Amino acid sequence: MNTQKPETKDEVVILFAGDSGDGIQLTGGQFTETVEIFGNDISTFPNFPAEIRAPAGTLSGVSGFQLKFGSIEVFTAGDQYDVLVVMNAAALKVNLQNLKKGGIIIANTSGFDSKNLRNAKYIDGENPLTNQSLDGYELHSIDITKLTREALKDSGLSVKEIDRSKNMFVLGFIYWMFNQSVDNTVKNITEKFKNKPDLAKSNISVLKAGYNFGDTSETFSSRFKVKPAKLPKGKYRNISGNQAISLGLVAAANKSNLELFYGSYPITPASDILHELSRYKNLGVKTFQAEDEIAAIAATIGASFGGSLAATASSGPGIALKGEALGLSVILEIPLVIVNVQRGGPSTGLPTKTEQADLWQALYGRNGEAPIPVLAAATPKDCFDMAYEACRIAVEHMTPVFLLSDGYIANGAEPWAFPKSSDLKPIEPITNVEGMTTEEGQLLPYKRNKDLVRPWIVPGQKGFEHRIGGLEKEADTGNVSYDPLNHQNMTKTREEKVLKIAEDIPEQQIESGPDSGEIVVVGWGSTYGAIETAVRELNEEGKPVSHIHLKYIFPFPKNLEQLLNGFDKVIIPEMNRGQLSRYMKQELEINIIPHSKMMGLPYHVEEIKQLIENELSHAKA
Amino acid sequence: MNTQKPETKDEVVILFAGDSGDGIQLTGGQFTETVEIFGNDISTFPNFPAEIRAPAGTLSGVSGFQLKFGSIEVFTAGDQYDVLVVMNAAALKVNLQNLKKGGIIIANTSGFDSKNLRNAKYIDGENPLTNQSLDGYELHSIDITKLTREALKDSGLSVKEIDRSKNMFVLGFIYWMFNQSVDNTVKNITEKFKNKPDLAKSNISVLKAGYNFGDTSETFSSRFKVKPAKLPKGKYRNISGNQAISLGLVAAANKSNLELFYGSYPITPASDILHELSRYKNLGVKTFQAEDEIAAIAATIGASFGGSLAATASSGPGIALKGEALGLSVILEIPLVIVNVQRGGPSTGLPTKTEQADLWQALYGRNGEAPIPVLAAATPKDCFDMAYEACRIAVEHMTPVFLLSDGYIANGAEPWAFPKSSDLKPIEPITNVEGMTTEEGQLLPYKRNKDLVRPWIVPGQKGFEHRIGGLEKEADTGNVSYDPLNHQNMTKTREEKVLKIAEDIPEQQIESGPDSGEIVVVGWGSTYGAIETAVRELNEEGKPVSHIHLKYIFPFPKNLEQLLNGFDKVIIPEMNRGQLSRYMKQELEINIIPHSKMMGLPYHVEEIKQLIENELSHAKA
Amino acid sequence: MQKPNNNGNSSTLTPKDYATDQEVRWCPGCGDYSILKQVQTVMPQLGVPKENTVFVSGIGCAARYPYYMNTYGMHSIHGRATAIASGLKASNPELDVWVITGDGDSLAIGGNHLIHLLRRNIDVNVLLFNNEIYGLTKGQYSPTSPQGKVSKSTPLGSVDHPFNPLALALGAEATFVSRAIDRNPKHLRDTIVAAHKHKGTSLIEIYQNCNVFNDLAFDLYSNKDSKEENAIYLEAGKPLLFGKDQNKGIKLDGFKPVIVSLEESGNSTDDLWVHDPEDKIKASILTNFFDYDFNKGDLPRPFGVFYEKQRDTYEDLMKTQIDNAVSSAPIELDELLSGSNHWEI
Amino acid sequence: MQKPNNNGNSSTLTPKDYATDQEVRWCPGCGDYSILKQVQTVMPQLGVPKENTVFVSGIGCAARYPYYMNTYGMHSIHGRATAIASGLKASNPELDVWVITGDGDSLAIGGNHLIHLLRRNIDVNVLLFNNEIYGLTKGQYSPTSPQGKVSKSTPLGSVDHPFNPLALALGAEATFVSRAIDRNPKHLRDTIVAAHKHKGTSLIEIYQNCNVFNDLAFDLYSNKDSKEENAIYLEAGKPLLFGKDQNKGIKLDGFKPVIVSLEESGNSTDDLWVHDPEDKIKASILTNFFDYDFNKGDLPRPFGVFYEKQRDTYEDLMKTQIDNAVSSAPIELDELLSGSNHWEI
Ligand SMILES: Cc1ncc(C[n+]2csc(CCOP(=O)(O)OP(=O)(O)O)c2C)c(N)n1
Ligand SMILES: Cc1ncc(C[n+]2csc(CCOP(=O)(O)OP(=O)(O)O)c2C)c(N)n1
Ligand code: SF4
Ligand code: SF4
Ligand SMILES: [Mg+2]
Ligand SMILES: [Mg+2]
Repeated sequence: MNTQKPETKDEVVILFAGDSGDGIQLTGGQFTETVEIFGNDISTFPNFPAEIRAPAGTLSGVSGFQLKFGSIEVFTAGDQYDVLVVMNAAALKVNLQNLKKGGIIIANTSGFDSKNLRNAKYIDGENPLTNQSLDGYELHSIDITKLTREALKDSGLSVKEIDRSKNMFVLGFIYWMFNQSVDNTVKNITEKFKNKPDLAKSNISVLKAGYNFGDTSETFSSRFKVKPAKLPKGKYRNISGNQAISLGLVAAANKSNLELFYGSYPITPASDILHELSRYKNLGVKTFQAEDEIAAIAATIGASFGGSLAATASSGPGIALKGEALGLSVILEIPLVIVNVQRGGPSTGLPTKTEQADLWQALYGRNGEAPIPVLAAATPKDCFDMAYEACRIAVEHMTPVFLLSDGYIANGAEPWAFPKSSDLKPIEPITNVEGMTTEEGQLLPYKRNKDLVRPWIVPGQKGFEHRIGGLEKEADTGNVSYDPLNHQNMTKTREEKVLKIAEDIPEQQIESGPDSGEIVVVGWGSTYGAIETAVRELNEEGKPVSHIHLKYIFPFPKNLEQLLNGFDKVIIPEMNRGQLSRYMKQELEINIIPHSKMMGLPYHVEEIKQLIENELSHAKA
Repeated sequence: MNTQKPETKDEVVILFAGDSGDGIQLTGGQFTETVEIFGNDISTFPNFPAEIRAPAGTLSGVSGFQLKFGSIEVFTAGDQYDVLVVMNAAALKVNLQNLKKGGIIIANTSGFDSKNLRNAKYIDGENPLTNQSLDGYELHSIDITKLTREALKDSGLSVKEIDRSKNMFVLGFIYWMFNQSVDNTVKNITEKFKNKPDLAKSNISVLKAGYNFGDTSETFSSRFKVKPAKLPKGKYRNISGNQAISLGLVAAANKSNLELFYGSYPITPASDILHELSRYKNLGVKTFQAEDEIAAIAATIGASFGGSLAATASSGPGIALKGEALGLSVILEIPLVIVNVQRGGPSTGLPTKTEQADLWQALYGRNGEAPIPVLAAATPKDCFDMAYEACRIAVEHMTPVFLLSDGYIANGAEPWAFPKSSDLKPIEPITNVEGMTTEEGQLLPYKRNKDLVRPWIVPGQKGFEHRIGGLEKEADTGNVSYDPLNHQNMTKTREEKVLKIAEDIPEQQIESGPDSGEIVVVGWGSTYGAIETAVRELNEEGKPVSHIHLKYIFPFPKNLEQLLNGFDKVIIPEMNRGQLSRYMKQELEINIIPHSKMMGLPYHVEEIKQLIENELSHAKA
Repeated sequence: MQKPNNNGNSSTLTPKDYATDQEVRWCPGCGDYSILKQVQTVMPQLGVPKENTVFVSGIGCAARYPYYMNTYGMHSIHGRATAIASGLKASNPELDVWVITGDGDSLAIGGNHLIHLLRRNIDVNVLLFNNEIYGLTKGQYSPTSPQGKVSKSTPLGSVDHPFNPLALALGAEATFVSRAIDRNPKHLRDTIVAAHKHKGTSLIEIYQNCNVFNDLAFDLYSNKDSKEENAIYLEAGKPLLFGKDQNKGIKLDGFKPVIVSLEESGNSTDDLWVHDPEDKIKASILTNFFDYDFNKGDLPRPFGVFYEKQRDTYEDLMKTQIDNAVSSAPIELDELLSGSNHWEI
Repeated sequence: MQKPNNNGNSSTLTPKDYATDQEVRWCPGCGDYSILKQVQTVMPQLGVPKENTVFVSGIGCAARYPYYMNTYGMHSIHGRATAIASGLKASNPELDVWVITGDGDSLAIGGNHLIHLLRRNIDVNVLLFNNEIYGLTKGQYSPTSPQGKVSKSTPLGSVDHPFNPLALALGAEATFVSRAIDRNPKHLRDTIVAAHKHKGTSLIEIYQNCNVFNDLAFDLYSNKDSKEENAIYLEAGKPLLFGKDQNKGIKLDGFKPVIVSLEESGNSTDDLWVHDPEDKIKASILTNFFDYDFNKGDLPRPFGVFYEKQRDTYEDLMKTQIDNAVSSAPIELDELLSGSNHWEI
């Protein structure tokens, strides 16, 4: 019996890595759930290989699941790992560079046989587990395969089936290491294999074997305990960005009393929204898997005309195809939500990596003057709020609305204090058609309310028959018009309608730091976590800097300019070549210091800190 | 015999207007040719109705052809007409507002019968030709229909056939009025009806009847004579913007020793490029009418990979569809020319009207960081130079290149001192593959020259087999790479490659006015004429302002910033909501005064003058 | 959101009620006028309240159509009317949805959405105005123009082999495939009524004369001197007869259709091919009538319903799936928000 | 610009010469491996210099293919390979152009370009890897998935009626329509050779097993226990035979294909349907084999060349037109620039 006292830590970063076939994502997901229920705050970052299933054991086939969990608020999945779990040599080779100095390695020795070493391109079959090259780390080699087989030798299962459960061994062992209980996972396994009690039994016994192995072996020098985080009281669940977007759409439809119609064509990393929503048929959600992205948005335009809350999502290349139809939705003035879960570009680019380089596309990627509001979600759980907001603005302002997310927050997960439906802001479709006819009885489908919003007159209403279309239309009547002054006015009106949305969104907040001062870091989208952590840490170090995070990019919150004027320098780090920076430059008179990271990876906290400190020291110099 | 002495004028603006069926465009075209050959400088502006053939006599069916010709250099088709020729009541109704005070109206009285008056929505059939409402003008009512019928009563032609030649009567009459000879048109008619001598004869006799009518009737108070313009000596021809683009592409293919492949899907106002190029089969030009705009650009990408000089053209909505494929051409780094003949937007918008609102789309309308050089043509004849330049840059820098034109210059025409082919800049494809392999013999299709340009390795070359694609590629080898640093480098390299084009384009010139001073008007595209005229006129009035016209928008000419810094204020008038203004704001530190006109119509010289004078007086205040 | 209901009835309406106040802006003489008129004429008979009727079009001359129908309507973008109509009908199956499209709109840029609509069998009625030309853009050849067509974009004649729209539709799993012509108003009206009756996507290819850019393209089938010999009208259960006084018929020689003269002895109506719109193979033979090249004159061009088959519609299956899910696993929004695995802090 | 020439010959090449140094990254067990291998195997026999061969693909698992062929190649964007290949071949007809595409790539997003390629009859070879699923995006149903398919995006089963790709191709005026399967390498090789020989667009639908997301979709036709009873191989001029020891045949009862047992007396090979790939109607019946629902078991799935017809290719007609124009109305650039109507000042 190992009686070591667990070491208490504020937060721990752990990476599970192995072949896609090793059940890495499942292991990570289970562990996440367990520590969440225990009360830790978490942030996760699954990292898939580009291929569906690259050959076993190769470098390109390594799948990873990174998790940071802590007793303090956690905003990112962490820059460097405390613990690295590797199922084979390739997983070690790829990930070692980000293991903290002196960090822990847990390695499955049977993943380091000569074939594995060759696949991982270790020269001449040199085995890192035995050649002292890992001396700087705390290495724990375990023959997980063998132990698993042994645990199940009497189970009657085939070797192939047995090997498939070796991830349970790892999971059990890690539970032990972090002082967590196996109970939640036991419960999940039992449920999952309801109809296959044999499989349930064997998986549970391997899980426990792993836990027990930790408990009984004597190899380990440290055992961690991470205390529950001081999250505000409340009910929590785990949620990823794509799930949150899906729920946001469903909630908005529900609160506005509309049917949700979702038209989409699969594309990484947006497809999960389609998968998620297709499971909500029992809430009346209609999902339409279209033949391409153009058909997807066209179908949603039809559905919107038909009175549904209509949404579509894609990623960069698919959004590029929607440009023409977006213009139609602008001139029709109908509600529509377009989600772009961004990935690395240009073209097919880096389809499984994250990036923020489609901001310009959202702002400008159409012919003619076709203004569309642009929102951006900051974290996985924020995706819920922003999807809900996108719907609210679309419906109440009769306009298409862009929502930007990206691969990092779409796949990443965090605990979410989910709202009660009754607490959600009401959404009120503009369906009042009173006063929409002239005294002579002519219908005026483009007559506007004080916000310049026209009514949504859904087919089926007797006496309100009318035609809409992509040609310029006469004010009020909506009839086709080639009149020069009318075109000028309509162009302005469509723009002003969108600008007026600034009256209907929250004022810009400062996330952290003082209200004014020398430096503010302005971010948008998934850089939230890295910036917030960096700014908080610097504030704790007594370096006053602030963090402003934009969720409403077009139009800007009314008070933004004034807020920014309180700072001497505005640092804008983006995972692109400076798109927000340039856009802000054209809108506001401020001193911008752009920073660009184009690596298909999120910012590290350290990078942001460095960036800020550079500017601080410049100031001193 | 009328012996009036012709009045000499510097320039005259004349508008021919009538039903599409009245042969207005033909009449305008003939007149243009004649005055050009005479030596006048001209500028034309055909204005088609939105419908193919709206019902005869209706307001929406009015077709117009506006022409300004002069003995001084002419830059626009003019703001207001000196002479308005109307074939029916609707044509008068629509165009009267732009006739100069005291201007001349020539009206075909049989186009003002009660049906015509009703169609033109004259209240209660009030006839403007007889009700004194035109008292402020010089009105000349002629029963052109009757006179034409009479001229041909012995021709044996049917009434329908006879009526079709009444435009010849008008033309003859106008020749008389402007002291021009009918000879060129007689020659053209003879040629056109080579095989129908009867028709030739009758058309010529009506033409002469028109001329003679002027000569013999005594109604006319004024007869104009416009002296030849002092254009530089040389050989001239008439050319429209779309023709000029076509010729530019053909010339570039010829000079670079490449075959021209043009893939396109028809769309107003770009289709004429397809029509024009499809007539050059005898020069080996391949035109591919694709099933849509995506297929059009895809086919050109294929053709470019296959070693052709490949180009595609469309207008806004069609360009929107090409966004995804444009990204591919950026990452492939292959030569491609994309022409956008802009029209009124958003969506289908005002398809037969002009606008400049697709600049942002050209700069930003793609996913990811996908920089594409953007050029813009200023006048019809400039379309030749800029199309040639677009090809040169595409081929010598291995990049897609955008060329922006618009409906105004695409359909407008002017005299062009066409070049000799031997005077055209050489174009040299980067096909040298020496040094493109490592010592081990590995091919390096993405190895770059000093301008960061990779070679164009066309299939068919033994030993140079390689694969290219839309995924991010490793530097030099072009193999697929997910490496973070490589992505960052490749992104930067693609950007720098485009920025380096600034080294290979002419420095920015000042069109008119002093090199520095209080005010410069910066334009791009088809606003050239209006701005240049306004600036010259103001300079003549002793008000020093300057005109800079951008033909290279991305990247900017190297010296642009420095030039602009010489002025206190930069006025930027655009037929959009300020797209160049905002783009310049993000690039340069200058004091910009944007101005927007969104009426589907070109700027008037007076508007630009007003704009400048407002600023001048502000300065004084 | 207010939902339409189909309980109303339109029997008191007249064709005039379907006209709008917008000036009709096609060229004088254009075949589109007749088609507009025939649709307006049959509308009141269809038993659908006017307010539940929606016309969706793309871009083209034909596509201006919705402006002239006093129903709900959308003049959308080029080629996408079929996709827009798919979303409209799937989201709101109570509506009676019509698509108006041209040969370019539906077979060039919109080809993909058309074939996907057909396979999904969404219950909309597609009126494909085929004038074998791009009218609105002033005369380029289209995917239905015959090879060799001289047009604005093909001064030396086109080199493209054209589509056979009805063959394409059959290949795309269409459940209602038919052809009519602007100049035979009665038959056009009947075909529209039959198409509307069909539950599932119905396609009518309507030969439409563009008298400005492609005049007389279908003259053979509308000119009174030639139409009897060159057009054959299909009726279910009836033998294939045509010609002056119906003096000719079509017989199948194996798979090969042959013209027989009923005036010659030995030939009887009993030997003729009897039209069976449920037979897909025979429908294919019919669609291919203009491919056969006979020594003794070409086969006449068939008009009428080539093929009709009942198959579940997309929107019905979707609705059933949703209804079942709602009743078998009902769930409230709050349950969804909390998920199955939440905890309290 | 240097132009390829086809005088070289490739007889000295071996399949290995067509492999690249890139690691093949499909899932272990994926049907794509076999297809890659068969193509590499036949390449040296085709008589085309390696440097004149180009593989163009869209996006999908299948579409990674060009990286593994040591020829020229382009891995383009989703759905557009057919359009890119069209431009490539039309601009440079000397090249031997192949398109690699999946069922999503060619029939979902790329449906329109595929049918337009087929009607134009540009001489490229299309290998359509049909695994009835979207592999690369991890398992959504595709336009060829059977109705009711449970997939990532259809947890309760899809409601879409699928395309029949070969029927669609016939409807789109294809001139070479065939089917093969990853697990019958010899037949696949033969089909590839036949497709390559055809001048004009040739389409091979290749049933390909996606063992990760749609395992065993075509097991019936590849499993040794079932394949003899469920797959039938077509050979021109030969009767339609299948079953263990070729003991069954297909006969046409009117237009209806019927299975007959040759072991029963009274049935002879002479009565059987003899395969004639030039007969389009018979080809349609063959493509529809999976639509027929017989009481006594379904019809076997046909493999082989369903249909082949000679028709001028787009690029040949284009070239002829240009050659004629060049020789009948030659013109120099300077003449073009000056136009026919210029003047001097
Ligand atoms: C995206 C886009 N591409 C091209 C066009 C130009 N355009 C409008 S209608 C049309 C074709 C019209 O032909 P068809 O569909 O046969 O209709 P018709 O005018 O003959 O009735 C084209 C090419 C457009 N409006 N939008
Ligand atoms: C414009 C665009 N839309 C969507 C995608 C995502 N995507 C890539 S491949 C694919 C479908 C793959 O299916 P299939 O063509 O059958 O190929 P397979 O992977 O099954 O071989 C999709 C939807 C994309 N890359 N680009
Ligand atoms: S161009 Fe042709 S199709 Fe269009 S309205 Fe005129 S006649 Fe009709
Ligand atoms: S996902 Fe399927 S199709 Fe794709 S590589 Fe894997 S097995 Fe093959
Ligand atoms: Mg047409
Ligand atoms: Mg597939």
